[in-house]
Amino acid sequence: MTPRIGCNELATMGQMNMLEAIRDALGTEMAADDRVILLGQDVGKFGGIFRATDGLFAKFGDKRVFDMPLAEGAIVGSALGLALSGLRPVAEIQFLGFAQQAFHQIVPQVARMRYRSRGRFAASLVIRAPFGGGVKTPELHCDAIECQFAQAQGLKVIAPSNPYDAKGMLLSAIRDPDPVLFCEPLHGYRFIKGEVPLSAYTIDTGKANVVREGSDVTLIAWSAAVDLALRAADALSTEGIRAHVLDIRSLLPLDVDGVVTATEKTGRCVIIHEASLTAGFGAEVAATISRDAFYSLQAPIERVTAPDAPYPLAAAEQMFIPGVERVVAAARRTLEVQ
Amino acid sequence: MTPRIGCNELATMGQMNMLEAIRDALGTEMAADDRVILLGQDVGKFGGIFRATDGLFAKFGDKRVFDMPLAEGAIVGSALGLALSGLRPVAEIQFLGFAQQAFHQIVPQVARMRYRSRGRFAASLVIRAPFGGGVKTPELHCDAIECQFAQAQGLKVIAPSNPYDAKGMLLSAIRDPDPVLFCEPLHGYRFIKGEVPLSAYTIDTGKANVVREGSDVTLIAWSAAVDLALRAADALSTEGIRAHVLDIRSLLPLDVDGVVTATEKTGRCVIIHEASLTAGFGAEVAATISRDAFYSLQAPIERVTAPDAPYPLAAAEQMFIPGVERVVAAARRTLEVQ
Amino acid sequence: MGNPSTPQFLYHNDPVVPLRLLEPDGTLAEGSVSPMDDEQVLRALRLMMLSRAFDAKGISLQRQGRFGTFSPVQGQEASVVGSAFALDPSRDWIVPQYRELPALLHHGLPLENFILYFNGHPAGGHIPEGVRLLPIQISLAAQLPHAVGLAWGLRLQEIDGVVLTYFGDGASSEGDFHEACNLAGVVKAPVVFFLQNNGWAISTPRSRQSAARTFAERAPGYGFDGIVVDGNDLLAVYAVTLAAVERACAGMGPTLIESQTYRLGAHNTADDPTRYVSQEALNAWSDRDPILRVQRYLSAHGCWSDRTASEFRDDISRTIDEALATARAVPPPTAEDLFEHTYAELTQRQARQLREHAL
Amino acid sequence: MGNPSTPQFLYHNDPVVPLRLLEPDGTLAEGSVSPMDDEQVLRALRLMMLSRAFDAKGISLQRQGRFGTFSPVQGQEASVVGSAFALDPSRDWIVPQYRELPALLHHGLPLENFILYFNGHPAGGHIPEGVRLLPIQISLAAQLPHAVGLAWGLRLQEIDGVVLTYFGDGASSEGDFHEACNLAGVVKAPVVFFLQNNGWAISTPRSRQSAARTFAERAPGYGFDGIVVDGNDLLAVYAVTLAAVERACAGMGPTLIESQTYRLGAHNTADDPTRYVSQEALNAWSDRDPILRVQRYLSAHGCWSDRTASEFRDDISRTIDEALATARAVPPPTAEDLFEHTYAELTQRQARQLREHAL
Ligand SMILES: Cc1ncc(C[n+]2csc(CCOP(=O)(O)OP(=O)(O)O)c2C)c(N)n1
Ligand SMILES: Cc1ncc(C[n+]2csc(CCOP(=O)(O)OP(=O)(O)O)c2C)c(N)n1
Ligand SMILES: [Mg+2]
Ligand SMILES: [Mg+2]
Repeated sequence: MTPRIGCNELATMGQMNMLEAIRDALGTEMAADDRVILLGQDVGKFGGIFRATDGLFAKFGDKRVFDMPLAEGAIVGSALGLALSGLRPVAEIQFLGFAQQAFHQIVPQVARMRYRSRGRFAASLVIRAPFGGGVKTPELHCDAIECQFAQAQGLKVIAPSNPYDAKGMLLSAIRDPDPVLFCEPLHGYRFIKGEVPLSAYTIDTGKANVVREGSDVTLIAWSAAVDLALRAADALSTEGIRAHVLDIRSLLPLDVDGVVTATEKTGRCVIIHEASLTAGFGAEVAATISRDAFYSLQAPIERVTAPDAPYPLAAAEQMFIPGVERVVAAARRTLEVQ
Repeated sequence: MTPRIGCNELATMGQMNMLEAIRDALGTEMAADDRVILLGQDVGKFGGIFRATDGLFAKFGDKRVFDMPLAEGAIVGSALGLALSGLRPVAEIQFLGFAQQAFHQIVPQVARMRYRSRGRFAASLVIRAPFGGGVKTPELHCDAIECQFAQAQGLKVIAPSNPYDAKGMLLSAIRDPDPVLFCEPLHGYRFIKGEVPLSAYTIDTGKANVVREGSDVTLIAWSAAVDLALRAADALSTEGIRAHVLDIRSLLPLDVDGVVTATEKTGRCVIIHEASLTAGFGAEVAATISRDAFYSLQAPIERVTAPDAPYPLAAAEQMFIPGVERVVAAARRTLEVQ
Repeated sequence: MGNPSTPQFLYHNDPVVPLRLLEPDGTLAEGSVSPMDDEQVLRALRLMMLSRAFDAKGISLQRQGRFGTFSPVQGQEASVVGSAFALDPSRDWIVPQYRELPALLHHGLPLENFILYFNGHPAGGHIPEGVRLLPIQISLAAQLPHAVGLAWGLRLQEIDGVVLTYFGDGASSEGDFHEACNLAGVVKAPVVFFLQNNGWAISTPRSRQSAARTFAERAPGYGFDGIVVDGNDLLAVYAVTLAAVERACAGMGPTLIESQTYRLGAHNTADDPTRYVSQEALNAWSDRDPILRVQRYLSAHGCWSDRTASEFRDDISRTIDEALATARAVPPPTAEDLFEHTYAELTQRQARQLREHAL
Repeated sequence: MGNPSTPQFLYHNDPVVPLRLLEPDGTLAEGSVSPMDDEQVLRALRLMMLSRAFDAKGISLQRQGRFGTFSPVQGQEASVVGSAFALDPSRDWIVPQYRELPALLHHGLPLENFILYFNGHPAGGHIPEGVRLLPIQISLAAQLPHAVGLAWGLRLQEIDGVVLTYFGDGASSEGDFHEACNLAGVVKAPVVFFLQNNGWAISTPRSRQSAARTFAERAPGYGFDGIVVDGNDLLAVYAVTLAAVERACAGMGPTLIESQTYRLGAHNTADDPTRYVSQEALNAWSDRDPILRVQRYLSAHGCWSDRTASEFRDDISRTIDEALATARAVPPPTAEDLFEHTYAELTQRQARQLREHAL
């Protein structure tokens, strides 16, 4: 669970949204470790199209922050080379949908360098990319394709849900000897806010996090869907239903024990994600439960997801994105079973 | 179930391995429809590195069969353009692992053309690619990454397990108005043989196929893993265990009803695939069952897969690929539960 | 085209000096003859002005929350319109990026479709039957192999037609550019690669995009010709594109045209270019405004007056208002719209999800 | 290098005639001076012969099922060895494709590692600490952006060193080639793109790979120089590569070298080239055998005799046999090998799977 913060720590805390927490993490680690460099499209003077790197070019200069030619494959592929030279690159891909242009560099190259070289070379780098809908972006800017990378053994795929986690997980990711795909919730960039320590801290990115305790039904999510789960938990509580909410934080590797424990708590499970149903990462979570927590299950495992279709243009997106009512309805269904 | 073949049909049948069945389908459809063209690396005079297109260049000439420059993105992307011009391209990618080079063309482009244009344009094309291990190929030639494409709504992802299906499903795929990723089992190219009608026939690619009837435990697989499931079923039968074997044939779209019916038959399920466990397509199958066939389940859903690691170099592959013993052990585990 | 302004292709020409027929002051360059007659130029000008007016309208509607994010053409009107005019909409195809509104209109796309698209209405993706246009491409450079395949397919089937594809200086850095050009050279596809070098990819300047002196110099590496043209010169763009189209029709294969122009406005309506574009650069390029240049040219011919200008303006604003009204009348998207056209038919799961959605 | 054979880079040179210093008959081209002394040439020759001998041994072992599929170097020895000799293994890096065995050996890879790799033993992937070499790359052209990043990273950290990356005519068609070259030009990375144009990509001939007259002509499109060299000429390859390395060291950025050579054998031991390579082509290129050429050159200097030849042969076969024996002595892979080095530490799932495997 996100640590409670004592009174004496408050002076060292700031109210931040996700973007600010990410920027704070980048600035903190760049100041602490001069091997850390940033590269991506428009990350320099412009500060990134979402301003995630705002001010860092001014502060750290053109030997630490690099605007790149428009080629995602080269951003990721050169980041791998930069890592091998001894630097700690943090690459930004403007939208996760465009990481597909670098798929052949991420999955069979970055993820495998350690394995291929039997440990001689580590691809210690971070690829940051926002994903998810709800902010009326153009086509392909919103696709929740995080699961397409979840078969890439050797890569870590993590997705923070709140500013506290965003900063801590990003610091952990930059220090991680293994490559990390750091998926940021586009929707939460400005909307999700919270208290964040101003100093450096890390979070064990591989551990799922109980963000709300409950005993009736377990809601499992990551990234922006955690916020949805929490809102659904609020709604359920007005009906006297206490939802247990688990933020898995990491898709790859998956904290199997964390998922099993959270499921066993209630025996009823709703998994929530922004991607379409078929072959979304909810499938892996459900499959894991259906074996490793089978005997605790009291009801079918529900998945509340986008429908099986491409992400639509903006005027239709509110129909597409899973909402509180659907989560609540699914939770109720699991409870109808005796 | 694969149709039984009557005596009077035998004259029109041939014994073929997977490769021969595929080649036969290509030749059959090229003769029947002059819009059908082939493109890929070394598919011309050379007949493809596995000889899948052997003789077709000689027969149909250099206006129907094209050796392409070494660029998977351009093979797939130009196939889309060729389809829009009115042709029916069948593109070969030498190994599914290299389809990752074309990921950005397959997933956000080919799969979406119909949707993006609101039905004005159809990407009626087939991408053929072998995958899977067991034949001591170099790195990246063996990776079972079929599930990485299974989120691409708009694309069909199908994977035949035997020569009869290979021919019929490939003919269906070429005639399909929607784009099809046709995944061929490398291991089965020469080893898996069967009777194949010499005439043209199609198979409803979206329907799962019961390849063996049984009542004790359901084995679910696709592609080369079906052969493994059948061998495991043989082994189980010596212990008096009757396995029901389902070949899902199609990952996207998934025949949910077929999976549910097959599960309900026995209430015990083992899913088998060549990919690693985490986020393999077995997860989707298990998740589907854990909701839609939940009440019939008598035991945890087992997945028998490769371990969570990259595909190893050839000398270690036999330890990596799931074998009969592991399937049998998993089936037994499901039966230990009362 | 047998006139003194026949474009010279790269092998024979200094690759760095862009071809120009019309000087910024509206006079013809020395020794040049216009490749368009005045009536054509007037029609082109109307389209350029329509584009400029639509940019202004769209930006103002967007500020009021009544229109989505879109990328204005401002500054690039000669580049887009000159190239589109060299095509025959009943024979040739356009494969666009996203910043080419007037070309799409000229080729047959109803303005209301464009409005619907940037308003995020699914119906906006539709391209009417018979209009030889692929959908707007958001994934940069991904359209280039499609253009090559389409052109090659036409050639294989002996269908007349050339494919012109638009893309930016930024998009030219993607691997798809290379793979598409190389394939086009090998199969001699009748395709025109029309690279709009507008100086920027969002905030990334041309100088950071490539160390090449010109993008056109890449063409020999694919076995065909490249040429640099003044992209703010309607006549030069038209002439160069027409020559490339004729070469393609004659079986001479692809051409890479680098149209050197300048994005006078923001990258899109979400962008704030004052963060990275200097006022000097803007001023320098504003002096080379492509619309003014054409108006000066026509004035000198006696074909442009305050009266024509105000007639044009009225006509254009009527056109835009009508399209906006038509778009506004389209009913909002439904749950069916979410699923339809994913496949030719709904899948089992989609049918079920649609039923659940309807509940 | 201030001698008359200093390579001329493309901007100043006919891009189509490859640079040659040593004629096929072993005499120096008119006006040329050798950039290597005889002792260097002898060492290079030994490596070329070792490579040729290893090809033969590997093919024969493979036929007996005692060795995996691999890609022989036969015909390309001058290209591979000449370029590798221009590097300083204690300073420079090699980023290979898969057909460069003698370069890897020269750079410090033990032959037994190479044998283990193509025998499919996981341990074969290991590169000893201190050897400046990335793993063999199976995914064509994917190594090129790595090479650029590595070179750029050295420069950023002011570490001396140049990165030379090998790739084929086939690989040059991949988007990664373009993206890597373009980035290298922008950041002026100290990298040498060494393109081995051996006429084939499996069965696909050079003519079908690109319509470009030469691949070297692509360099200006990235803002740097390209040059074509006779890839069967050890001295020319060495001279050109050394010049490129020196330019990179001097901060002048990347160079694209097209080494025109020929694959005399099969693509790999699973391939049957008689299906697509004509006997005439083979004969023509056999006359230009790179090893014979060097032997003729050394003979004329009195540095090569039947005795040296037989000493070399004995020494080489001893080297190969020892490496084979060392490789054979490595214990077979274990279940641990399946999981180890996926991540720095085993994941929960991996630990569980390993336990189950051990049962
Ligand atoms: C593959 C891909 N990467 C990144 C983006 C995000 N993006 C949208 S427009 C743009 C700049 C495009 O520059 P250019 O190609 O020069 O076209 P222009 O906007 O100048 O017309 C970027 C990086 C994208 N749409 N697609
Ligand atoms: C991305 C990718 N696509 C396809 C292949 C299959 N393949 C292996 S070698 C080869 C030909 C390579 O030709 P070239 O780059 O000229 O190198 P050469 O073998 O001639 O040394 C192909 C197509 C591959 N290894 N990687
Ligand atoms: Mg631009
Ligand atoms: Mg080659």
